[in-house]
Amino acid sequence: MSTQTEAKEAATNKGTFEPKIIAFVCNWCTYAGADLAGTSRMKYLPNVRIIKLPCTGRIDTHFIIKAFEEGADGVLVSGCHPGDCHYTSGNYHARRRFAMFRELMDFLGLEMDRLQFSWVSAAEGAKWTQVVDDVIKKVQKLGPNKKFAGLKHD
Amino acid sequence: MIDIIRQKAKELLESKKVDVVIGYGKGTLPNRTTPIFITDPKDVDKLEWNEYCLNDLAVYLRHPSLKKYAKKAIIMKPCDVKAVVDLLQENQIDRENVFIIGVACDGMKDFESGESLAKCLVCSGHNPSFCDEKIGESKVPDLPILAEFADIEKYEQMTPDERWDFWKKAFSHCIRCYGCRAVCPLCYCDRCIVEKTIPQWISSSAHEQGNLSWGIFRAMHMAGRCIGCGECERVCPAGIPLTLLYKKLKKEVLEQYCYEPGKDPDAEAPMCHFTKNDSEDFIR
Amino acid sequence: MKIVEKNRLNELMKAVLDSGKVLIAPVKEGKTSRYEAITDPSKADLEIPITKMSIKEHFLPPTECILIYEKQGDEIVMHDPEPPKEDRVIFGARPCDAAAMAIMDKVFTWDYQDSIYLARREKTTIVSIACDSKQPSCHCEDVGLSPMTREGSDVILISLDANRYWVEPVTDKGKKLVELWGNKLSDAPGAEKKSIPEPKKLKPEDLDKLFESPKWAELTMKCLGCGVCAYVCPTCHCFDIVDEENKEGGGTRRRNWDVCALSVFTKHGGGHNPRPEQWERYRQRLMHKFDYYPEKFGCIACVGCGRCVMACPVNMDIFDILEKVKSE
Amino acid sequence: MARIGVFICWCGENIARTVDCAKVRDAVAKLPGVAHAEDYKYMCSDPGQDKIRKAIKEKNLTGVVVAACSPRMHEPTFRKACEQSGLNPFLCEMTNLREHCSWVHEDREKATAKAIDLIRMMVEKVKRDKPLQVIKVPVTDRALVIGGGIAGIQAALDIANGGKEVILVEKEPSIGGHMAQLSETFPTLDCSQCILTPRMVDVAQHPKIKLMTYSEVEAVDGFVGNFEVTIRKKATSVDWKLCNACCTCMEKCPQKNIPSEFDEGLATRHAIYIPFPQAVPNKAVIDRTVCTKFKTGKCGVCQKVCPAEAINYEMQDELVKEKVGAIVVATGYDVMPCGDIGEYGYGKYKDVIDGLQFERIASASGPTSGEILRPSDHTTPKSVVFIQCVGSRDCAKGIPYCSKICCMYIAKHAMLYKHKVHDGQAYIFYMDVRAAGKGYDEFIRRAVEEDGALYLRGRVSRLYESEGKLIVKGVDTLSNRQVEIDADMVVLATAMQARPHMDKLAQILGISYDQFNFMSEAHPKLRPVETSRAGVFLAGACQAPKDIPDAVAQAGAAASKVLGLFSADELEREPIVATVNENTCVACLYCVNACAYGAIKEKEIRDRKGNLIKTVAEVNPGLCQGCGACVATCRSNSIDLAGYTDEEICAQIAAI
Repeated sequence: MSTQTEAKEAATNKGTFEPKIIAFVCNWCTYAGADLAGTSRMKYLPNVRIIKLPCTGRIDTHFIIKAFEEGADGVLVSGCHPGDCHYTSGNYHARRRFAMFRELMDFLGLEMDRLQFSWVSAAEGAKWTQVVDDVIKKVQKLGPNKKFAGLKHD
Repeated sequence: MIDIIRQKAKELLESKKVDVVIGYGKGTLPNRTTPIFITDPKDVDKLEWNEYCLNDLAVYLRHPSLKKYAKKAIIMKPCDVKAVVDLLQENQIDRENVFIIGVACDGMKDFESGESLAKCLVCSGHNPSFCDEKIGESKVPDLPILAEFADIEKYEQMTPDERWDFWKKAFSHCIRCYGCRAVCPLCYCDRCIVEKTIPQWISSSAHEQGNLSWGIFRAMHMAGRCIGCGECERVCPAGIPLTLLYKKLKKEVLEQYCYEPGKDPDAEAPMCHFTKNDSEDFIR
Repeated sequence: MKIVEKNRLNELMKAVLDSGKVLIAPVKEGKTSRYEAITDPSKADLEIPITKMSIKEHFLPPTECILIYEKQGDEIVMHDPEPPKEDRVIFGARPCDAAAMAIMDKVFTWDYQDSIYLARREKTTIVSIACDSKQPSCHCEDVGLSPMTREGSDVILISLDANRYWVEPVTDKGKKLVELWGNKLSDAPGAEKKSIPEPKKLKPEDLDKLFESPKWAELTMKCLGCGVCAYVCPTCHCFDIVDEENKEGGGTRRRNWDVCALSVFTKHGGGHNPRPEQWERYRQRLMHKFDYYPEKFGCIACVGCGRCVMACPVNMDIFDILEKVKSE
Repeated sequence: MARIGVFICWCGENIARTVDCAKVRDAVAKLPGVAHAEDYKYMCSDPGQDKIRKAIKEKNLTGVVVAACSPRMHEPTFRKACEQSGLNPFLCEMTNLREHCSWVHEDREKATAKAIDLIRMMVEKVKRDKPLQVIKVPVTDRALVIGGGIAGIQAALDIANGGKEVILVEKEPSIGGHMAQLSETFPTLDCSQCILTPRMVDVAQHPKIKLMTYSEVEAVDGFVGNFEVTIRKKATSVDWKLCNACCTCMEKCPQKNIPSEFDEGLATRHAIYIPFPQAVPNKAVIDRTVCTKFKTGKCGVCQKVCPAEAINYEMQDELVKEKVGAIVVATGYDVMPCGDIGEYGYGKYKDVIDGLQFERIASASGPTSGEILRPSDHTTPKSVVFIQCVGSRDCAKGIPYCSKICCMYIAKHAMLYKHKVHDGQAYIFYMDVRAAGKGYDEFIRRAVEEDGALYLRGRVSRLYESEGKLIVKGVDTLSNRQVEIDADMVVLATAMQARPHMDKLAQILGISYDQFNFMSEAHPKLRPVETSRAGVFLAGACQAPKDIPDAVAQAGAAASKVLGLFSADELEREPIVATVNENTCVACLYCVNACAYGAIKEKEIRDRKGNLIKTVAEVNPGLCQGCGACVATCRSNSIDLAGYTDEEICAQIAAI
């Protein structure tokens, strides 16, 4: 890990830092939205790695901690707009969990630009590309996730 | 006051209304009180009440070693009662099996230093509300609930980096004794997630990463539930200011969902309910 | 005989630092206090009657790597972690803390020589300061020690009067350190060496008969099983071993503090737990200290520092309980 | 030990152009647990699938990752292929290299690296995937149709004629809906009632149809194939077994000036009434909100005069539970109240009416028996102005969408008017004429060319009364002139909107709805009849504005979906469901609140003697839809979701 981070830092200094972003997306809206971006041949930066879940309601906030611990430089969580949830209320439950989690992480001192939540519907391929590009650019500005990587664990 | 408490305990035991009275007794150190369990009316004089009754006895309502007593009476400070309310709300105890003796409280003191507990200086309820028997009356004026949150502002003012360094250092001393979990009246899981191995959510080693991870996990589980008894912080040998974290979330839950834990057992718990217009300005 | 002015202790610590050694001393921090490596002597707080955490963590850390393994192709290659290099001086330990290390040495050397532990002991010089006041929770005399026990100390400082300590090297390591201090210590032929009450030799009693006592359950009913008693205890040395894998398929094998009073301590993979009840677990801890350990090593595994009594959230008092169990 | 096979598809050029498939293959071949890796031009083709089938057999694979297009496209295809060679289909997962990689990135090197990452993550998941068995649930082959308009009637008849029982629920006393109110229908000008009423009678007489009018759906429990619906039968205050529609009660009822819903307020009815002569069932009901007996306790005339002694004031609402396997929603539409749009003076001037009111005036069964007379003074209007898009396509005052039918029915109105008032003139203000549909444009042309309807392209700015005339000021944007018309009557083509409280019904049904409270279909193109909830289908204008042929067509489609569903005795469901670890569950029941389907209940575990050991939460796999909300809500981490377990997801995360 530590060597990994050093490499990353060297890269940032050279301005060639390629952050790793993990995106937790719901199957029905955002995953489909990302599909639409593809079928419409829209272009966005390649630093994002999608993990598909049935619903944002399934997303345990500790997935996000895991992602950071495993070396993600940023995390994007995206699902259906309120009212559109395939499971009617999954995203409402998630929304509260995310709100509290975000407050907590902010209070702990994590840079909030590393953690983006969004609603992207199956029809919003364009929005998907914008959200992804923005997160990546913000994280590129911040550089590698020093805070989590800097936590001793061996 | 203590006589009324003892009298009530005697009554309850003699009338077989309860099988045990959970209360405070004399400890083995100066000023120290200790939890005691009275089952024989003759022993009620062992019960004590003074400004050093620190423990939140609610933790014993679900404690395995007291399972054998179906009906329990419990002596509680007004703030402790909130834990019972949470337990009721979370389906952990039956109302009819608990007799709450709420005792008015002017504030408690640390038995080592003799100083008032921080939580008592910002107390918003010196007299018991939710209980079966009220004892005594406190003349100490109640503060508004917001007074509790005064001390987190300082940290909210810090820069993220300062906050990170603060917490990193604080948790770096954690030895993962899980004392915080053991004394918490609301940590009642039979198998804590930290003991889960598939997947292993949290490293069991006491290194910075595992420690912070544990801190975050527990804070999330306390969101909308922690009643601020402060037992976790009192027991922590590493002196981690845990209540700060939980208080921050308590404040957010109050501000965003107008919910205060430990008030009403029939209230909708904020982390498993929602309203369609919950704030989401952080979501794009 | 050597003595030192009480107001010159910082100089002794500075000398340690100047000699390139790591200096570890009692430090107060918020609600807790512990022995911590410091680079500025003024950080040390030698007035703390007894720190919340013991010096144990500097010999048996809460977590430490005991083995490193990596994947090389299809092979798994293993190697030991770096042994500790630097010399360390723990300055201002309480005699009971030092005595605890003497007790711990037995368990880490009786059959398997625990190289990592021993290396740390080897490279560490313990300078203890005898207590001249007694805390309500102090029990050293009850376990056959005294406020000036030399057991486990390399150097001991004993208060002569309001402004002087008597400096007594106990071991060769200690002598070397005293030499290092050289002229910071002064000769005071006039000073009368304080007579040190010899600790009453306490011969371990046989507590086996207590095992079946019905009192255990009743006396320990309030125990929440948090295990804090053992974590702050200078002689509790149970540990758990876990492997932490990394992405590359290698990882580290770690030794983590564990406590016999925790419910998961004896829990088997299959779910069976030979000590299902908390009172059985508490009994185990108490008996281990006062019965099994003496039986095996000839000494009680308790130095009476009283940390467990102070730290216990529900005031479980091991000495009180021992008395009550015996008193039948 | 896992033996995973990875199959990388070029998708012709689609993936191979930006992702170096050979390089990906060589990289993933080295991953721990990967026993086979190959790439091919078209994995989904038969030879492609053969490669998978062959590899599974030859290398005895324990899991398969197909790195190709979106799982939406071909997951079923590849899972089937795996099943054919004996691998549990749920041990086959797809990595989306096309939509999520090759199509959205240009840098070949980076895209290739990403592809390898994505596959590595999925390999780690598949390693931990468990074989799952599809869930089979029994089907109650009995359908519920909500709404007795033409769509509901059609759906009910089609299902019943298919041999399955149907319960048809209508909230009004009679079925028929809006179609029963219409005069003639476009584009054929055949009489609406003449084609509708026989169908209504068929419904009433069909042995397989249970008709429940004056009733409303109150609750829906259960899941596809196994719904239990609670229906409120509102108290009619008339025993329908006895009532023979002799109408004596109405002749005698003192409350005689209630505006008739059926006649859109152009005529009156009594407190006890039959909505219209051809009503089905043809039975009387008492409108308790206006009945003197119910308001003051005095009166009771109808009871005295009823020869059949059918009147029963004590009658109570009745809640009946019915088990059904599928539900068709056909609750129809309303016209937008156009009082809100001031400039047209609706409600202010008696002779400004809306489309449905004109239908009643032009209808043989209407208040004027089909003679065109204006409401104010019952004289024949010599000039009538029709205004289209009243509320429709009007973001400012109305709704943005097009109500679809107005262009056609306004043309129809103009024709009917001309046919009945030969010397009259019809003026039509329009924005666009939208006449897409079989015979529709010809119909418009007829209105213009044969019946001389005068079309003015423009909006009406103001409308006021002067000397018994309605002065209509507007603009003709084609000739760019202000126009002013002295009209005797004005007809507003008011927008079509969802019925009130449709959001409530949607919530009861657990289906989604749009911002206008129209019910949402599962997929706008490929699943236009289904909803987000399995077993619930849509028919007619409850989904969006529709004309009769569209509504009937969709009703038939919904019916065929229902019959398809009923054709099997058992349903197969994806086994993506939550399960509770009863050892660790502490029954805080947060999950119960998190579950949108009422799938989780408290369960008591007792020993043989019946002593309570503990209570836990229990998931009903039949009800569980697999969203996983309970899993993330569970603090003790005692619930997990098959197909998306914590272990599987954490493994994916760790593989980045």
